[in-house]
Amino acid sequence: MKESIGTTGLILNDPLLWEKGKKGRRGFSIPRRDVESAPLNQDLTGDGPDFPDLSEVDVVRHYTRLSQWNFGVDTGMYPLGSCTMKYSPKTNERQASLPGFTGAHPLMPTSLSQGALRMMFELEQYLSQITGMDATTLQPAAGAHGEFTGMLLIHAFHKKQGAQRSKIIVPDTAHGTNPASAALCGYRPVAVASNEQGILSVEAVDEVMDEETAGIMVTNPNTLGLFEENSKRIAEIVHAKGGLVYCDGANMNAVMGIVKMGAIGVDVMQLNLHKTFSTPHGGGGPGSGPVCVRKHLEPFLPVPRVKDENGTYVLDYERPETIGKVQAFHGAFGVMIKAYSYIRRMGPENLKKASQLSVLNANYIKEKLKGTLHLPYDRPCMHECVFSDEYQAARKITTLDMAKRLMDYGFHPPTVYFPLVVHGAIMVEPTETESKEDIDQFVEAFKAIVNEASENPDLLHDAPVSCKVKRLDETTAARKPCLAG
Amino acid sequence: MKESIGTTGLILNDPLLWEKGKKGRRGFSIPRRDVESAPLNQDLTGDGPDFPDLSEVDVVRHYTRLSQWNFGVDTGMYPLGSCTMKYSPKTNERQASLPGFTGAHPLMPTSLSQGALRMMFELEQYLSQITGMDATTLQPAAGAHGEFTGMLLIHAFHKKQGAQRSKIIVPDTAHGTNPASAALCGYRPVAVASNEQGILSVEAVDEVMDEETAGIMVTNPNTLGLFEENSKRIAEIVHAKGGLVYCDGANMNAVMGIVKMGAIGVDVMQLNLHKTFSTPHGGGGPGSGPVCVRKHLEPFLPVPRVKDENGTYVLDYERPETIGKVQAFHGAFGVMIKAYSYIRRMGPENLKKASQLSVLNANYIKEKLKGTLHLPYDRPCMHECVFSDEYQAARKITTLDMAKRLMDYGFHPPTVYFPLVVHGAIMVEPTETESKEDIDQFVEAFKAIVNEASENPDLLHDAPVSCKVKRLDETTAARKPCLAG
Amino acid sequence: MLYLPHTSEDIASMLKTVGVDELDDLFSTVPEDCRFKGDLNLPEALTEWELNDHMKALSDSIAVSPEYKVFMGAGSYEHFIPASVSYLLSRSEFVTSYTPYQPEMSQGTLQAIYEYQTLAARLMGMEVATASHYDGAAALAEALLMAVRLTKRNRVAISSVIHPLYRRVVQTYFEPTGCEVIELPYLSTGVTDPAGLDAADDLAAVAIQSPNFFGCIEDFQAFGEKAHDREALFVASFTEALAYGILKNPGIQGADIVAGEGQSLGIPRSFGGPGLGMLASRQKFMRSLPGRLVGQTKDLDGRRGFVLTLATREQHIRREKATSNICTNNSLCALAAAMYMASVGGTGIRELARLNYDKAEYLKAELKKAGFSLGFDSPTFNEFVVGFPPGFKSTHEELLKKGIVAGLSLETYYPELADHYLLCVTETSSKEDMDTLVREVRS
Amino acid sequence: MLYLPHTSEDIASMLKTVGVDELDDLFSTVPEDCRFKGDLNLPEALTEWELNDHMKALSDSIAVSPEYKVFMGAGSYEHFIPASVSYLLSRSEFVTSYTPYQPEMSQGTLQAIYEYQTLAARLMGMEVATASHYDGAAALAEALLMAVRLTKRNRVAISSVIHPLYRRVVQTYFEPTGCEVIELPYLSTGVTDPAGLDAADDLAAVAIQSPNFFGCIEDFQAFGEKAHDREALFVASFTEALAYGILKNPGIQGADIVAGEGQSLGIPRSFGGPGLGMLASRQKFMRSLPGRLVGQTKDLDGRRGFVLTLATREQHIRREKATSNICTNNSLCALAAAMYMASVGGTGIRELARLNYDKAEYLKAELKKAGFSLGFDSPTFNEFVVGFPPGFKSTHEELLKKGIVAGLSLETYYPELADHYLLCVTETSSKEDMDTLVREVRS
Ligand SMILES: Cc1ncc(COP(=O)(O)O)c(C=O)c1O
Ligand SMILES: Cc1ncc(COP(=O)(O)O)c(C=O)c1O
Repeated sequence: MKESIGTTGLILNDPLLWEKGKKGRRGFSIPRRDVESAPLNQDLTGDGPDFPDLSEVDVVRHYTRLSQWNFGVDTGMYPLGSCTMKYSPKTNERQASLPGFTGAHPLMPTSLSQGALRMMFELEQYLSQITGMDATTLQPAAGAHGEFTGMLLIHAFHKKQGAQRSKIIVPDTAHGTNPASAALCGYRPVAVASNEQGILSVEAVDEVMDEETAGIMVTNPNTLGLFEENSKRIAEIVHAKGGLVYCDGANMNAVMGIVKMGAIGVDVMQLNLHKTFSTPHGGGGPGSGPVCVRKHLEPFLPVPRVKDENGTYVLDYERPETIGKVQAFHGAFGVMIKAYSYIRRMGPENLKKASQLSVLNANYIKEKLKGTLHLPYDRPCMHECVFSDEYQAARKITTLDMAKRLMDYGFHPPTVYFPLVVHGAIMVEPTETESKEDIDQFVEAFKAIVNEASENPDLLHDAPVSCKVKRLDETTAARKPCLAG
Repeated sequence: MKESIGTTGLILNDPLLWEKGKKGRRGFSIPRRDVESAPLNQDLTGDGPDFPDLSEVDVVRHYTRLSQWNFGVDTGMYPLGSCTMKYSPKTNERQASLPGFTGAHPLMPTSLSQGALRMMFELEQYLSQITGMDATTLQPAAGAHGEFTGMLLIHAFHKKQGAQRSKIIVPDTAHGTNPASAALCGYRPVAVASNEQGILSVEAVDEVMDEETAGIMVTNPNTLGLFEENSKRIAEIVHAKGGLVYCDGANMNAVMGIVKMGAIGVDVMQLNLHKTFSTPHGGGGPGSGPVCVRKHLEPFLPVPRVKDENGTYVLDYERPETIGKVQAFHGAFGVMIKAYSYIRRMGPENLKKASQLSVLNANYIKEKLKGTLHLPYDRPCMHECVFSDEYQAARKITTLDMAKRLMDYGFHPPTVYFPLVVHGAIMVEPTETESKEDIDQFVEAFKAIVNEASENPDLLHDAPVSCKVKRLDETTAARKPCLAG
Repeated sequence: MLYLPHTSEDIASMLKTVGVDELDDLFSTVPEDCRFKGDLNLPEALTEWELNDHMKALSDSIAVSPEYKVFMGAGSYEHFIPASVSYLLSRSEFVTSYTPYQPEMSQGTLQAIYEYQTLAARLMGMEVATASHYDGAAALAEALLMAVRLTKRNRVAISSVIHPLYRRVVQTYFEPTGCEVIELPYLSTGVTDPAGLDAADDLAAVAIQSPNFFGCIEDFQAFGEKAHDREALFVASFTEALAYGILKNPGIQGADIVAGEGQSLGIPRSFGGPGLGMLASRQKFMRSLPGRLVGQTKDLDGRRGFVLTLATREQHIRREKATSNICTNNSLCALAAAMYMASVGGTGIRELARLNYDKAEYLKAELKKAGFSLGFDSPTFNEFVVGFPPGFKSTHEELLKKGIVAGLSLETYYPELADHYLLCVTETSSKEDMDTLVREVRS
Repeated sequence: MLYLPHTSEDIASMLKTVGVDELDDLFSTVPEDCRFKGDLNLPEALTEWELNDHMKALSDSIAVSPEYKVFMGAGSYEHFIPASVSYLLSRSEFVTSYTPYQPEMSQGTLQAIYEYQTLAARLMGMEVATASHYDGAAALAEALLMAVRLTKRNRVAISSVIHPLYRRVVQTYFEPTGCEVIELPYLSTGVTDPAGLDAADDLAAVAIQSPNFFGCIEDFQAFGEKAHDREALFVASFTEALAYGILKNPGIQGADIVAGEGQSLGIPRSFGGPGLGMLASRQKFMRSLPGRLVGQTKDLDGRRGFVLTLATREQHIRREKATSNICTNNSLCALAAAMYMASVGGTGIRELARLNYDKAEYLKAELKKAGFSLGFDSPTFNEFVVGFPPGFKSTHEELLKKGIVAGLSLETYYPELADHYLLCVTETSSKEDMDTLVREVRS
């Protein structure tokens, strides 16, 4: 292969903040004092926090250096499965930084916040349209928060039906947040195994579904990157027993304009704006996890609801059946702006195209690497494909070794060891914003690494060697936690 | 010494722009076409430039990666002598990006550009005040451009006096731009040597000054970082013979609020806003080189002049004696905003403090390193100090070797081999924005390098080893120039 | 399309590799009856320039300072944010990275969050702070659930002068758990009535906010002791993190868990989100904390490095047995807060907090002079309640037209407090603005 | 102070090391009679927040789009700049670095400028482009001086429809050189009169701008041939770089040297500067070029790398014998142009240029329909001259009040063209804006 894109260069160390600085320095311009100091009861006051004093240049250099120890989508390919690390258009950032948006107070009279409310109202409509659902709330802060909100809606629904239910069906391929969100809402998750094709069988669900079961949580496409082909039949079964169907929509990037979840039996679902709708991940957040529902769940949505009263937007708190609130204010407004901008820039055709290309990229990688890596489910995939380290295991090379070695080649590793149903899983989600050349380079790199695995396994065991640090001791970190300096 | 701050980390290679991309890609949103295409004579049209087609993500990754191959003041200490690499406050950038400033058209009716004109008017006043001169033009684009403008003013002055002059005195310590600027204006630079103290002697100037000589160009403080102690006497001599005194004010950072050039015989001088007034260097520019003059040269200043007509600002083109224009419009307005912001944030006390601390930092380094490195002029210095490689020469270690090795320690090297009067010069200008800790680290690093020079000289000959590339072959580059791909 | 790099040749050759003819054929595993045949009913694509105009129009329609003088806090505070913080926060290595699952490639985020945890813990006076939560309200709810887990009791008492919207979130989180949430009434002085606790027994936690929703400073110490007498955990909450720049922090007053909102620390208000849920606890409760934690460790060469740790608390390992379902948090907001705290510094935050206090006291005094009565007489930080004469509502609306927002009406949240308004003053309100406000409300 | 990191302890201990007692003592080498004793008479320091307010007020007082519809170019053009370019250009590794004297540490700037040189050369159709100059006018002046050096002749002929301010700069640069600058008159068609050259002999260079100041497209080819017949160098100039996205470039039309302004390529107008002086020549003149050049080379390991090269032309080596005095150039503007050219791409720049042309043609046609006469009938790109009825000046002023700038009055520059205005239309002017303009000027 041609020269690896991964190499090394000069970067600078920087100590911890409190190992820098000197008392009396300033990195902040203290506003002019135009009032006198007022008496303040000393019993109420403390010493103030023990923060270091730094100059602006200290702070700027510190974070400039730290940033150079990081890798982002803007640096290179980041095929982290299930995370949809697509490129975030820079125009999103520009829009989100407009003074009216950043300065808006959430409790201002609605007459003074029309632009904000209109954006939210329209975004709700777009998301309902894309999912084929009837109504959307933007309040949840992330995917898991959306799941929890969805569980609360289901809970409220059954409560209204008069009989609360105790269980919820969750496939073994589900993301950890699914059972956790269900549990947070008091439900006991009942695991069902996916079949040899990696999807849910009608029978498996039929077996466990009963009147004690509030419903099912299906991730579709699922975490093996496969479409749940039986979802419609499964929904019928669940509905027949009075249950509801929750769809984890974190993987919606595969099927925009191709599948409307509302049309295949889904009653409630969340979207991850920080995945499908290009809002950047910010090193772990903030995200936004809107929840879309069918009519029968709309009365339970969190308050306030944005309403259009012939041209003026108002906030409606008077919703007797609402579950209440899951965040203090309206949700991650700053994130919504970016998703809204993305949808407006893309338009309907490009959103569908994005899904098609994300699926094309994943299938292309699947075909290119399937000889090199073991492919547990050799079927057409959606937006991601899952390999395993089975071929390499013999040589004591693990998924982790290959992942770490990828760093030296200049790529962020895929998601590893998830989903749990695949031993040593390597979950690759390229997203549509990776070009063929970038993907070809990734494939070449992976092949080169698999060669190294047989010819020079230590290259993998010692990897990464290019990063600022070598492999880190996570065991000690957990055994003797040092969580603050 | 404790761990060097220089280390290595993962960075990514990236090919040349035209080695990337594919025809048909887009990194630019083509505006909607709301008019029909009009006929266009094919004889006038060409094929259009052979540019690559790239997507936005291609472009973003390209420049994100390139940026990581670079080192700036925000990365670390950049003690490049004579360049005043001080930290540029981030608020400067914020102000310069305000829509009214970035969007302003230079030929708009003045009534619609009041804010821009006011800023320029006030900045001219501030600079006149700081230099002790009577009037300032902001039009020159950089220091050298300011020197040239100054030469033109002197030329116009003598022309008006009725007798043109052919020579100009330029000390051997002068920056290369000085003789070049003089020559560009048709003057023959007459070099005078600085004395054993590194400054101009009254005698030396007295000897060469005559009625054929238009004046003298003095850099004060000079490029050895020394104050020209005889400048006042020298000015008298030059004036006595009808000459004018030009001061290269590139080193004004040493004496703000301490010396007013107008009071020590200077008739005309330039300032480098991109040095003294904290505007960033942008990898080589843009800069801004305002020229400040005494009353007798004001009539010759470039047009237009900004005037305050009781509260409204106007542009005056009617200046019969003007030299004309040195740039099409008003100069580097975008740079001026940053200098203006800096002066307003600093205020008079902090500007003086900045000069004092820049001199303190330089003298501190001089004292700390003078045992380690040869110090040709062991006298109190101003904002910078000049060492040489004399002590190391014996071991075949050159200034260049030490400079390159500094990179591995995480520092940008000082200016090397300038000024020419010092063989193997190492010219260190820390500026006031470096803290004592940073300077101490720099000193330690230099000492460690000098140790390596005796114990393991190859570490220096092979340096740098941490950067993306090793030492580059500059000879071949010049012998077989490849200036475009 | 700028964000879709594939040329038609790319697509053709990739389809060939995959072995299908058309993009549609990629979806063969999607049953016919699951396929959506129509076109999405969405507005057609805008150019970047049309979007700029559209968004500018939306943004311009929103009332913000400096055009508007907004004397309203109530959980969302206007504070100055240095240009340096905004710039640094925009660096794409921070913005476009994911949760740092691969530490060797994410040391920037990891060290920065470790530093955030440390500064946050110091601000709250606690031993351990998490990497961030969604917002202050969600953090409070999670803190109370944590207390329920720790004490195995299922009743919590929360002050009625905790932010009403926070209480609403707590109610929502608790609804399905079967746990009981009792509310402690407030006294005429504007602080929580300790007597409210006397009856209550078998409590998992007692939650108090200070400064409370009325801006009044509560006696954490006293409530902490009362809670501990009942073997309940004491949960301290806050909406204005800057207050602890000068006030006693929750930790030294006996808090077991602290949960609040960090928006004041360098995060723009942006219509209420994203904010920063801050959550901290005593060391001994560390392993029961919900959410991510960054810990210090060493690499193979013994160099200091940082990793996500104690993952066994989390959903991706423990699934339904996890301490929380949280995965994505508000990392970039925590980073902003760290940058802000580093910029303000220990000396600066005291000065800044004091300035907030002094300005609020100034407005209080001026309003009193002008003949208005304060709703409560307990000491406050930068927010306080004013009791305006009946019918002030119309004046309030008049002022809106003049670009002045004279606080938040409390009637919606506390019907008994008709004509009472919650006013906020930060370092961003000048004396001049305050004098104008007083002049205007007087007339 | 934020930008002065020294604490008083730092200062004390450093003074000790230096061996003086006070900061003032550091200036012992400054003679008493050179010392300034007073305080600088400057406004007192503003806080960052006061500065924000102050600068916003200044900025708000300036008339810009979208509030104003500015149909004015004349060397400063409004073009859309992608958010991606603005972001990338703000990265501090680019912004806060110096001229890349130390290549190993500056490969980012160096490769980027090498790429700029390449794309710039391709745009102009030349073999070598410099790393940048101050602005188009200074670049033109340097180009003519270069021609004088190369030909050892001291007369240059420049078109009278080269931008008047550029000619002014050329005059200024030439004043002390003793070289003669003759101006070529223009024809009633709006282009330069070739006949003007017949008399002129012993010319170092002939300089023509296309599109010229009237927006008219000149016949470079013809002037190139005429220049070469006289063994003079042909210098092509431009103010609107975007034109070559669709028009024949100067290179294929025989230019020896090309000098112009690159502001259109992703650089905001910012009241006329900083702009981008673009300068290019044939390979054979390479060593006579003024200004910096980046060249490709290899490192010790044979890897490709870039360095500043041919420094022997420059002042820091050659001093008074240098090809120019330039040192600091407009590097960051060249970087912006490179990012812009890379973003627009080969396909895009053709489309974009065509759109500029078509929109200008639309406005032309509408104005004709409305009964106005065009000043000249030569083909144009995105600027053209309109002859308005006498007394249009007052209408023009009326329109300013309505936020419409109906072009630039030519009378100041060409007294014979009273009531003639130079109008400009780029991709930023919508049909709607143009229709409004026509409606308004008609009434
Ligand atoms: C399939 C799936 N579901 C749910 C989630 C949780 O989303 P979030 O991290 O936004 O809470 C994720 C995120 O990793 C996911 O991949
Ligand atoms: C002493 C001195 N004079 C003049 C100059 C030229 O200034 P500029 O690079 O802005 O043209 C410099 C810049 O290096 C300098 O150091």
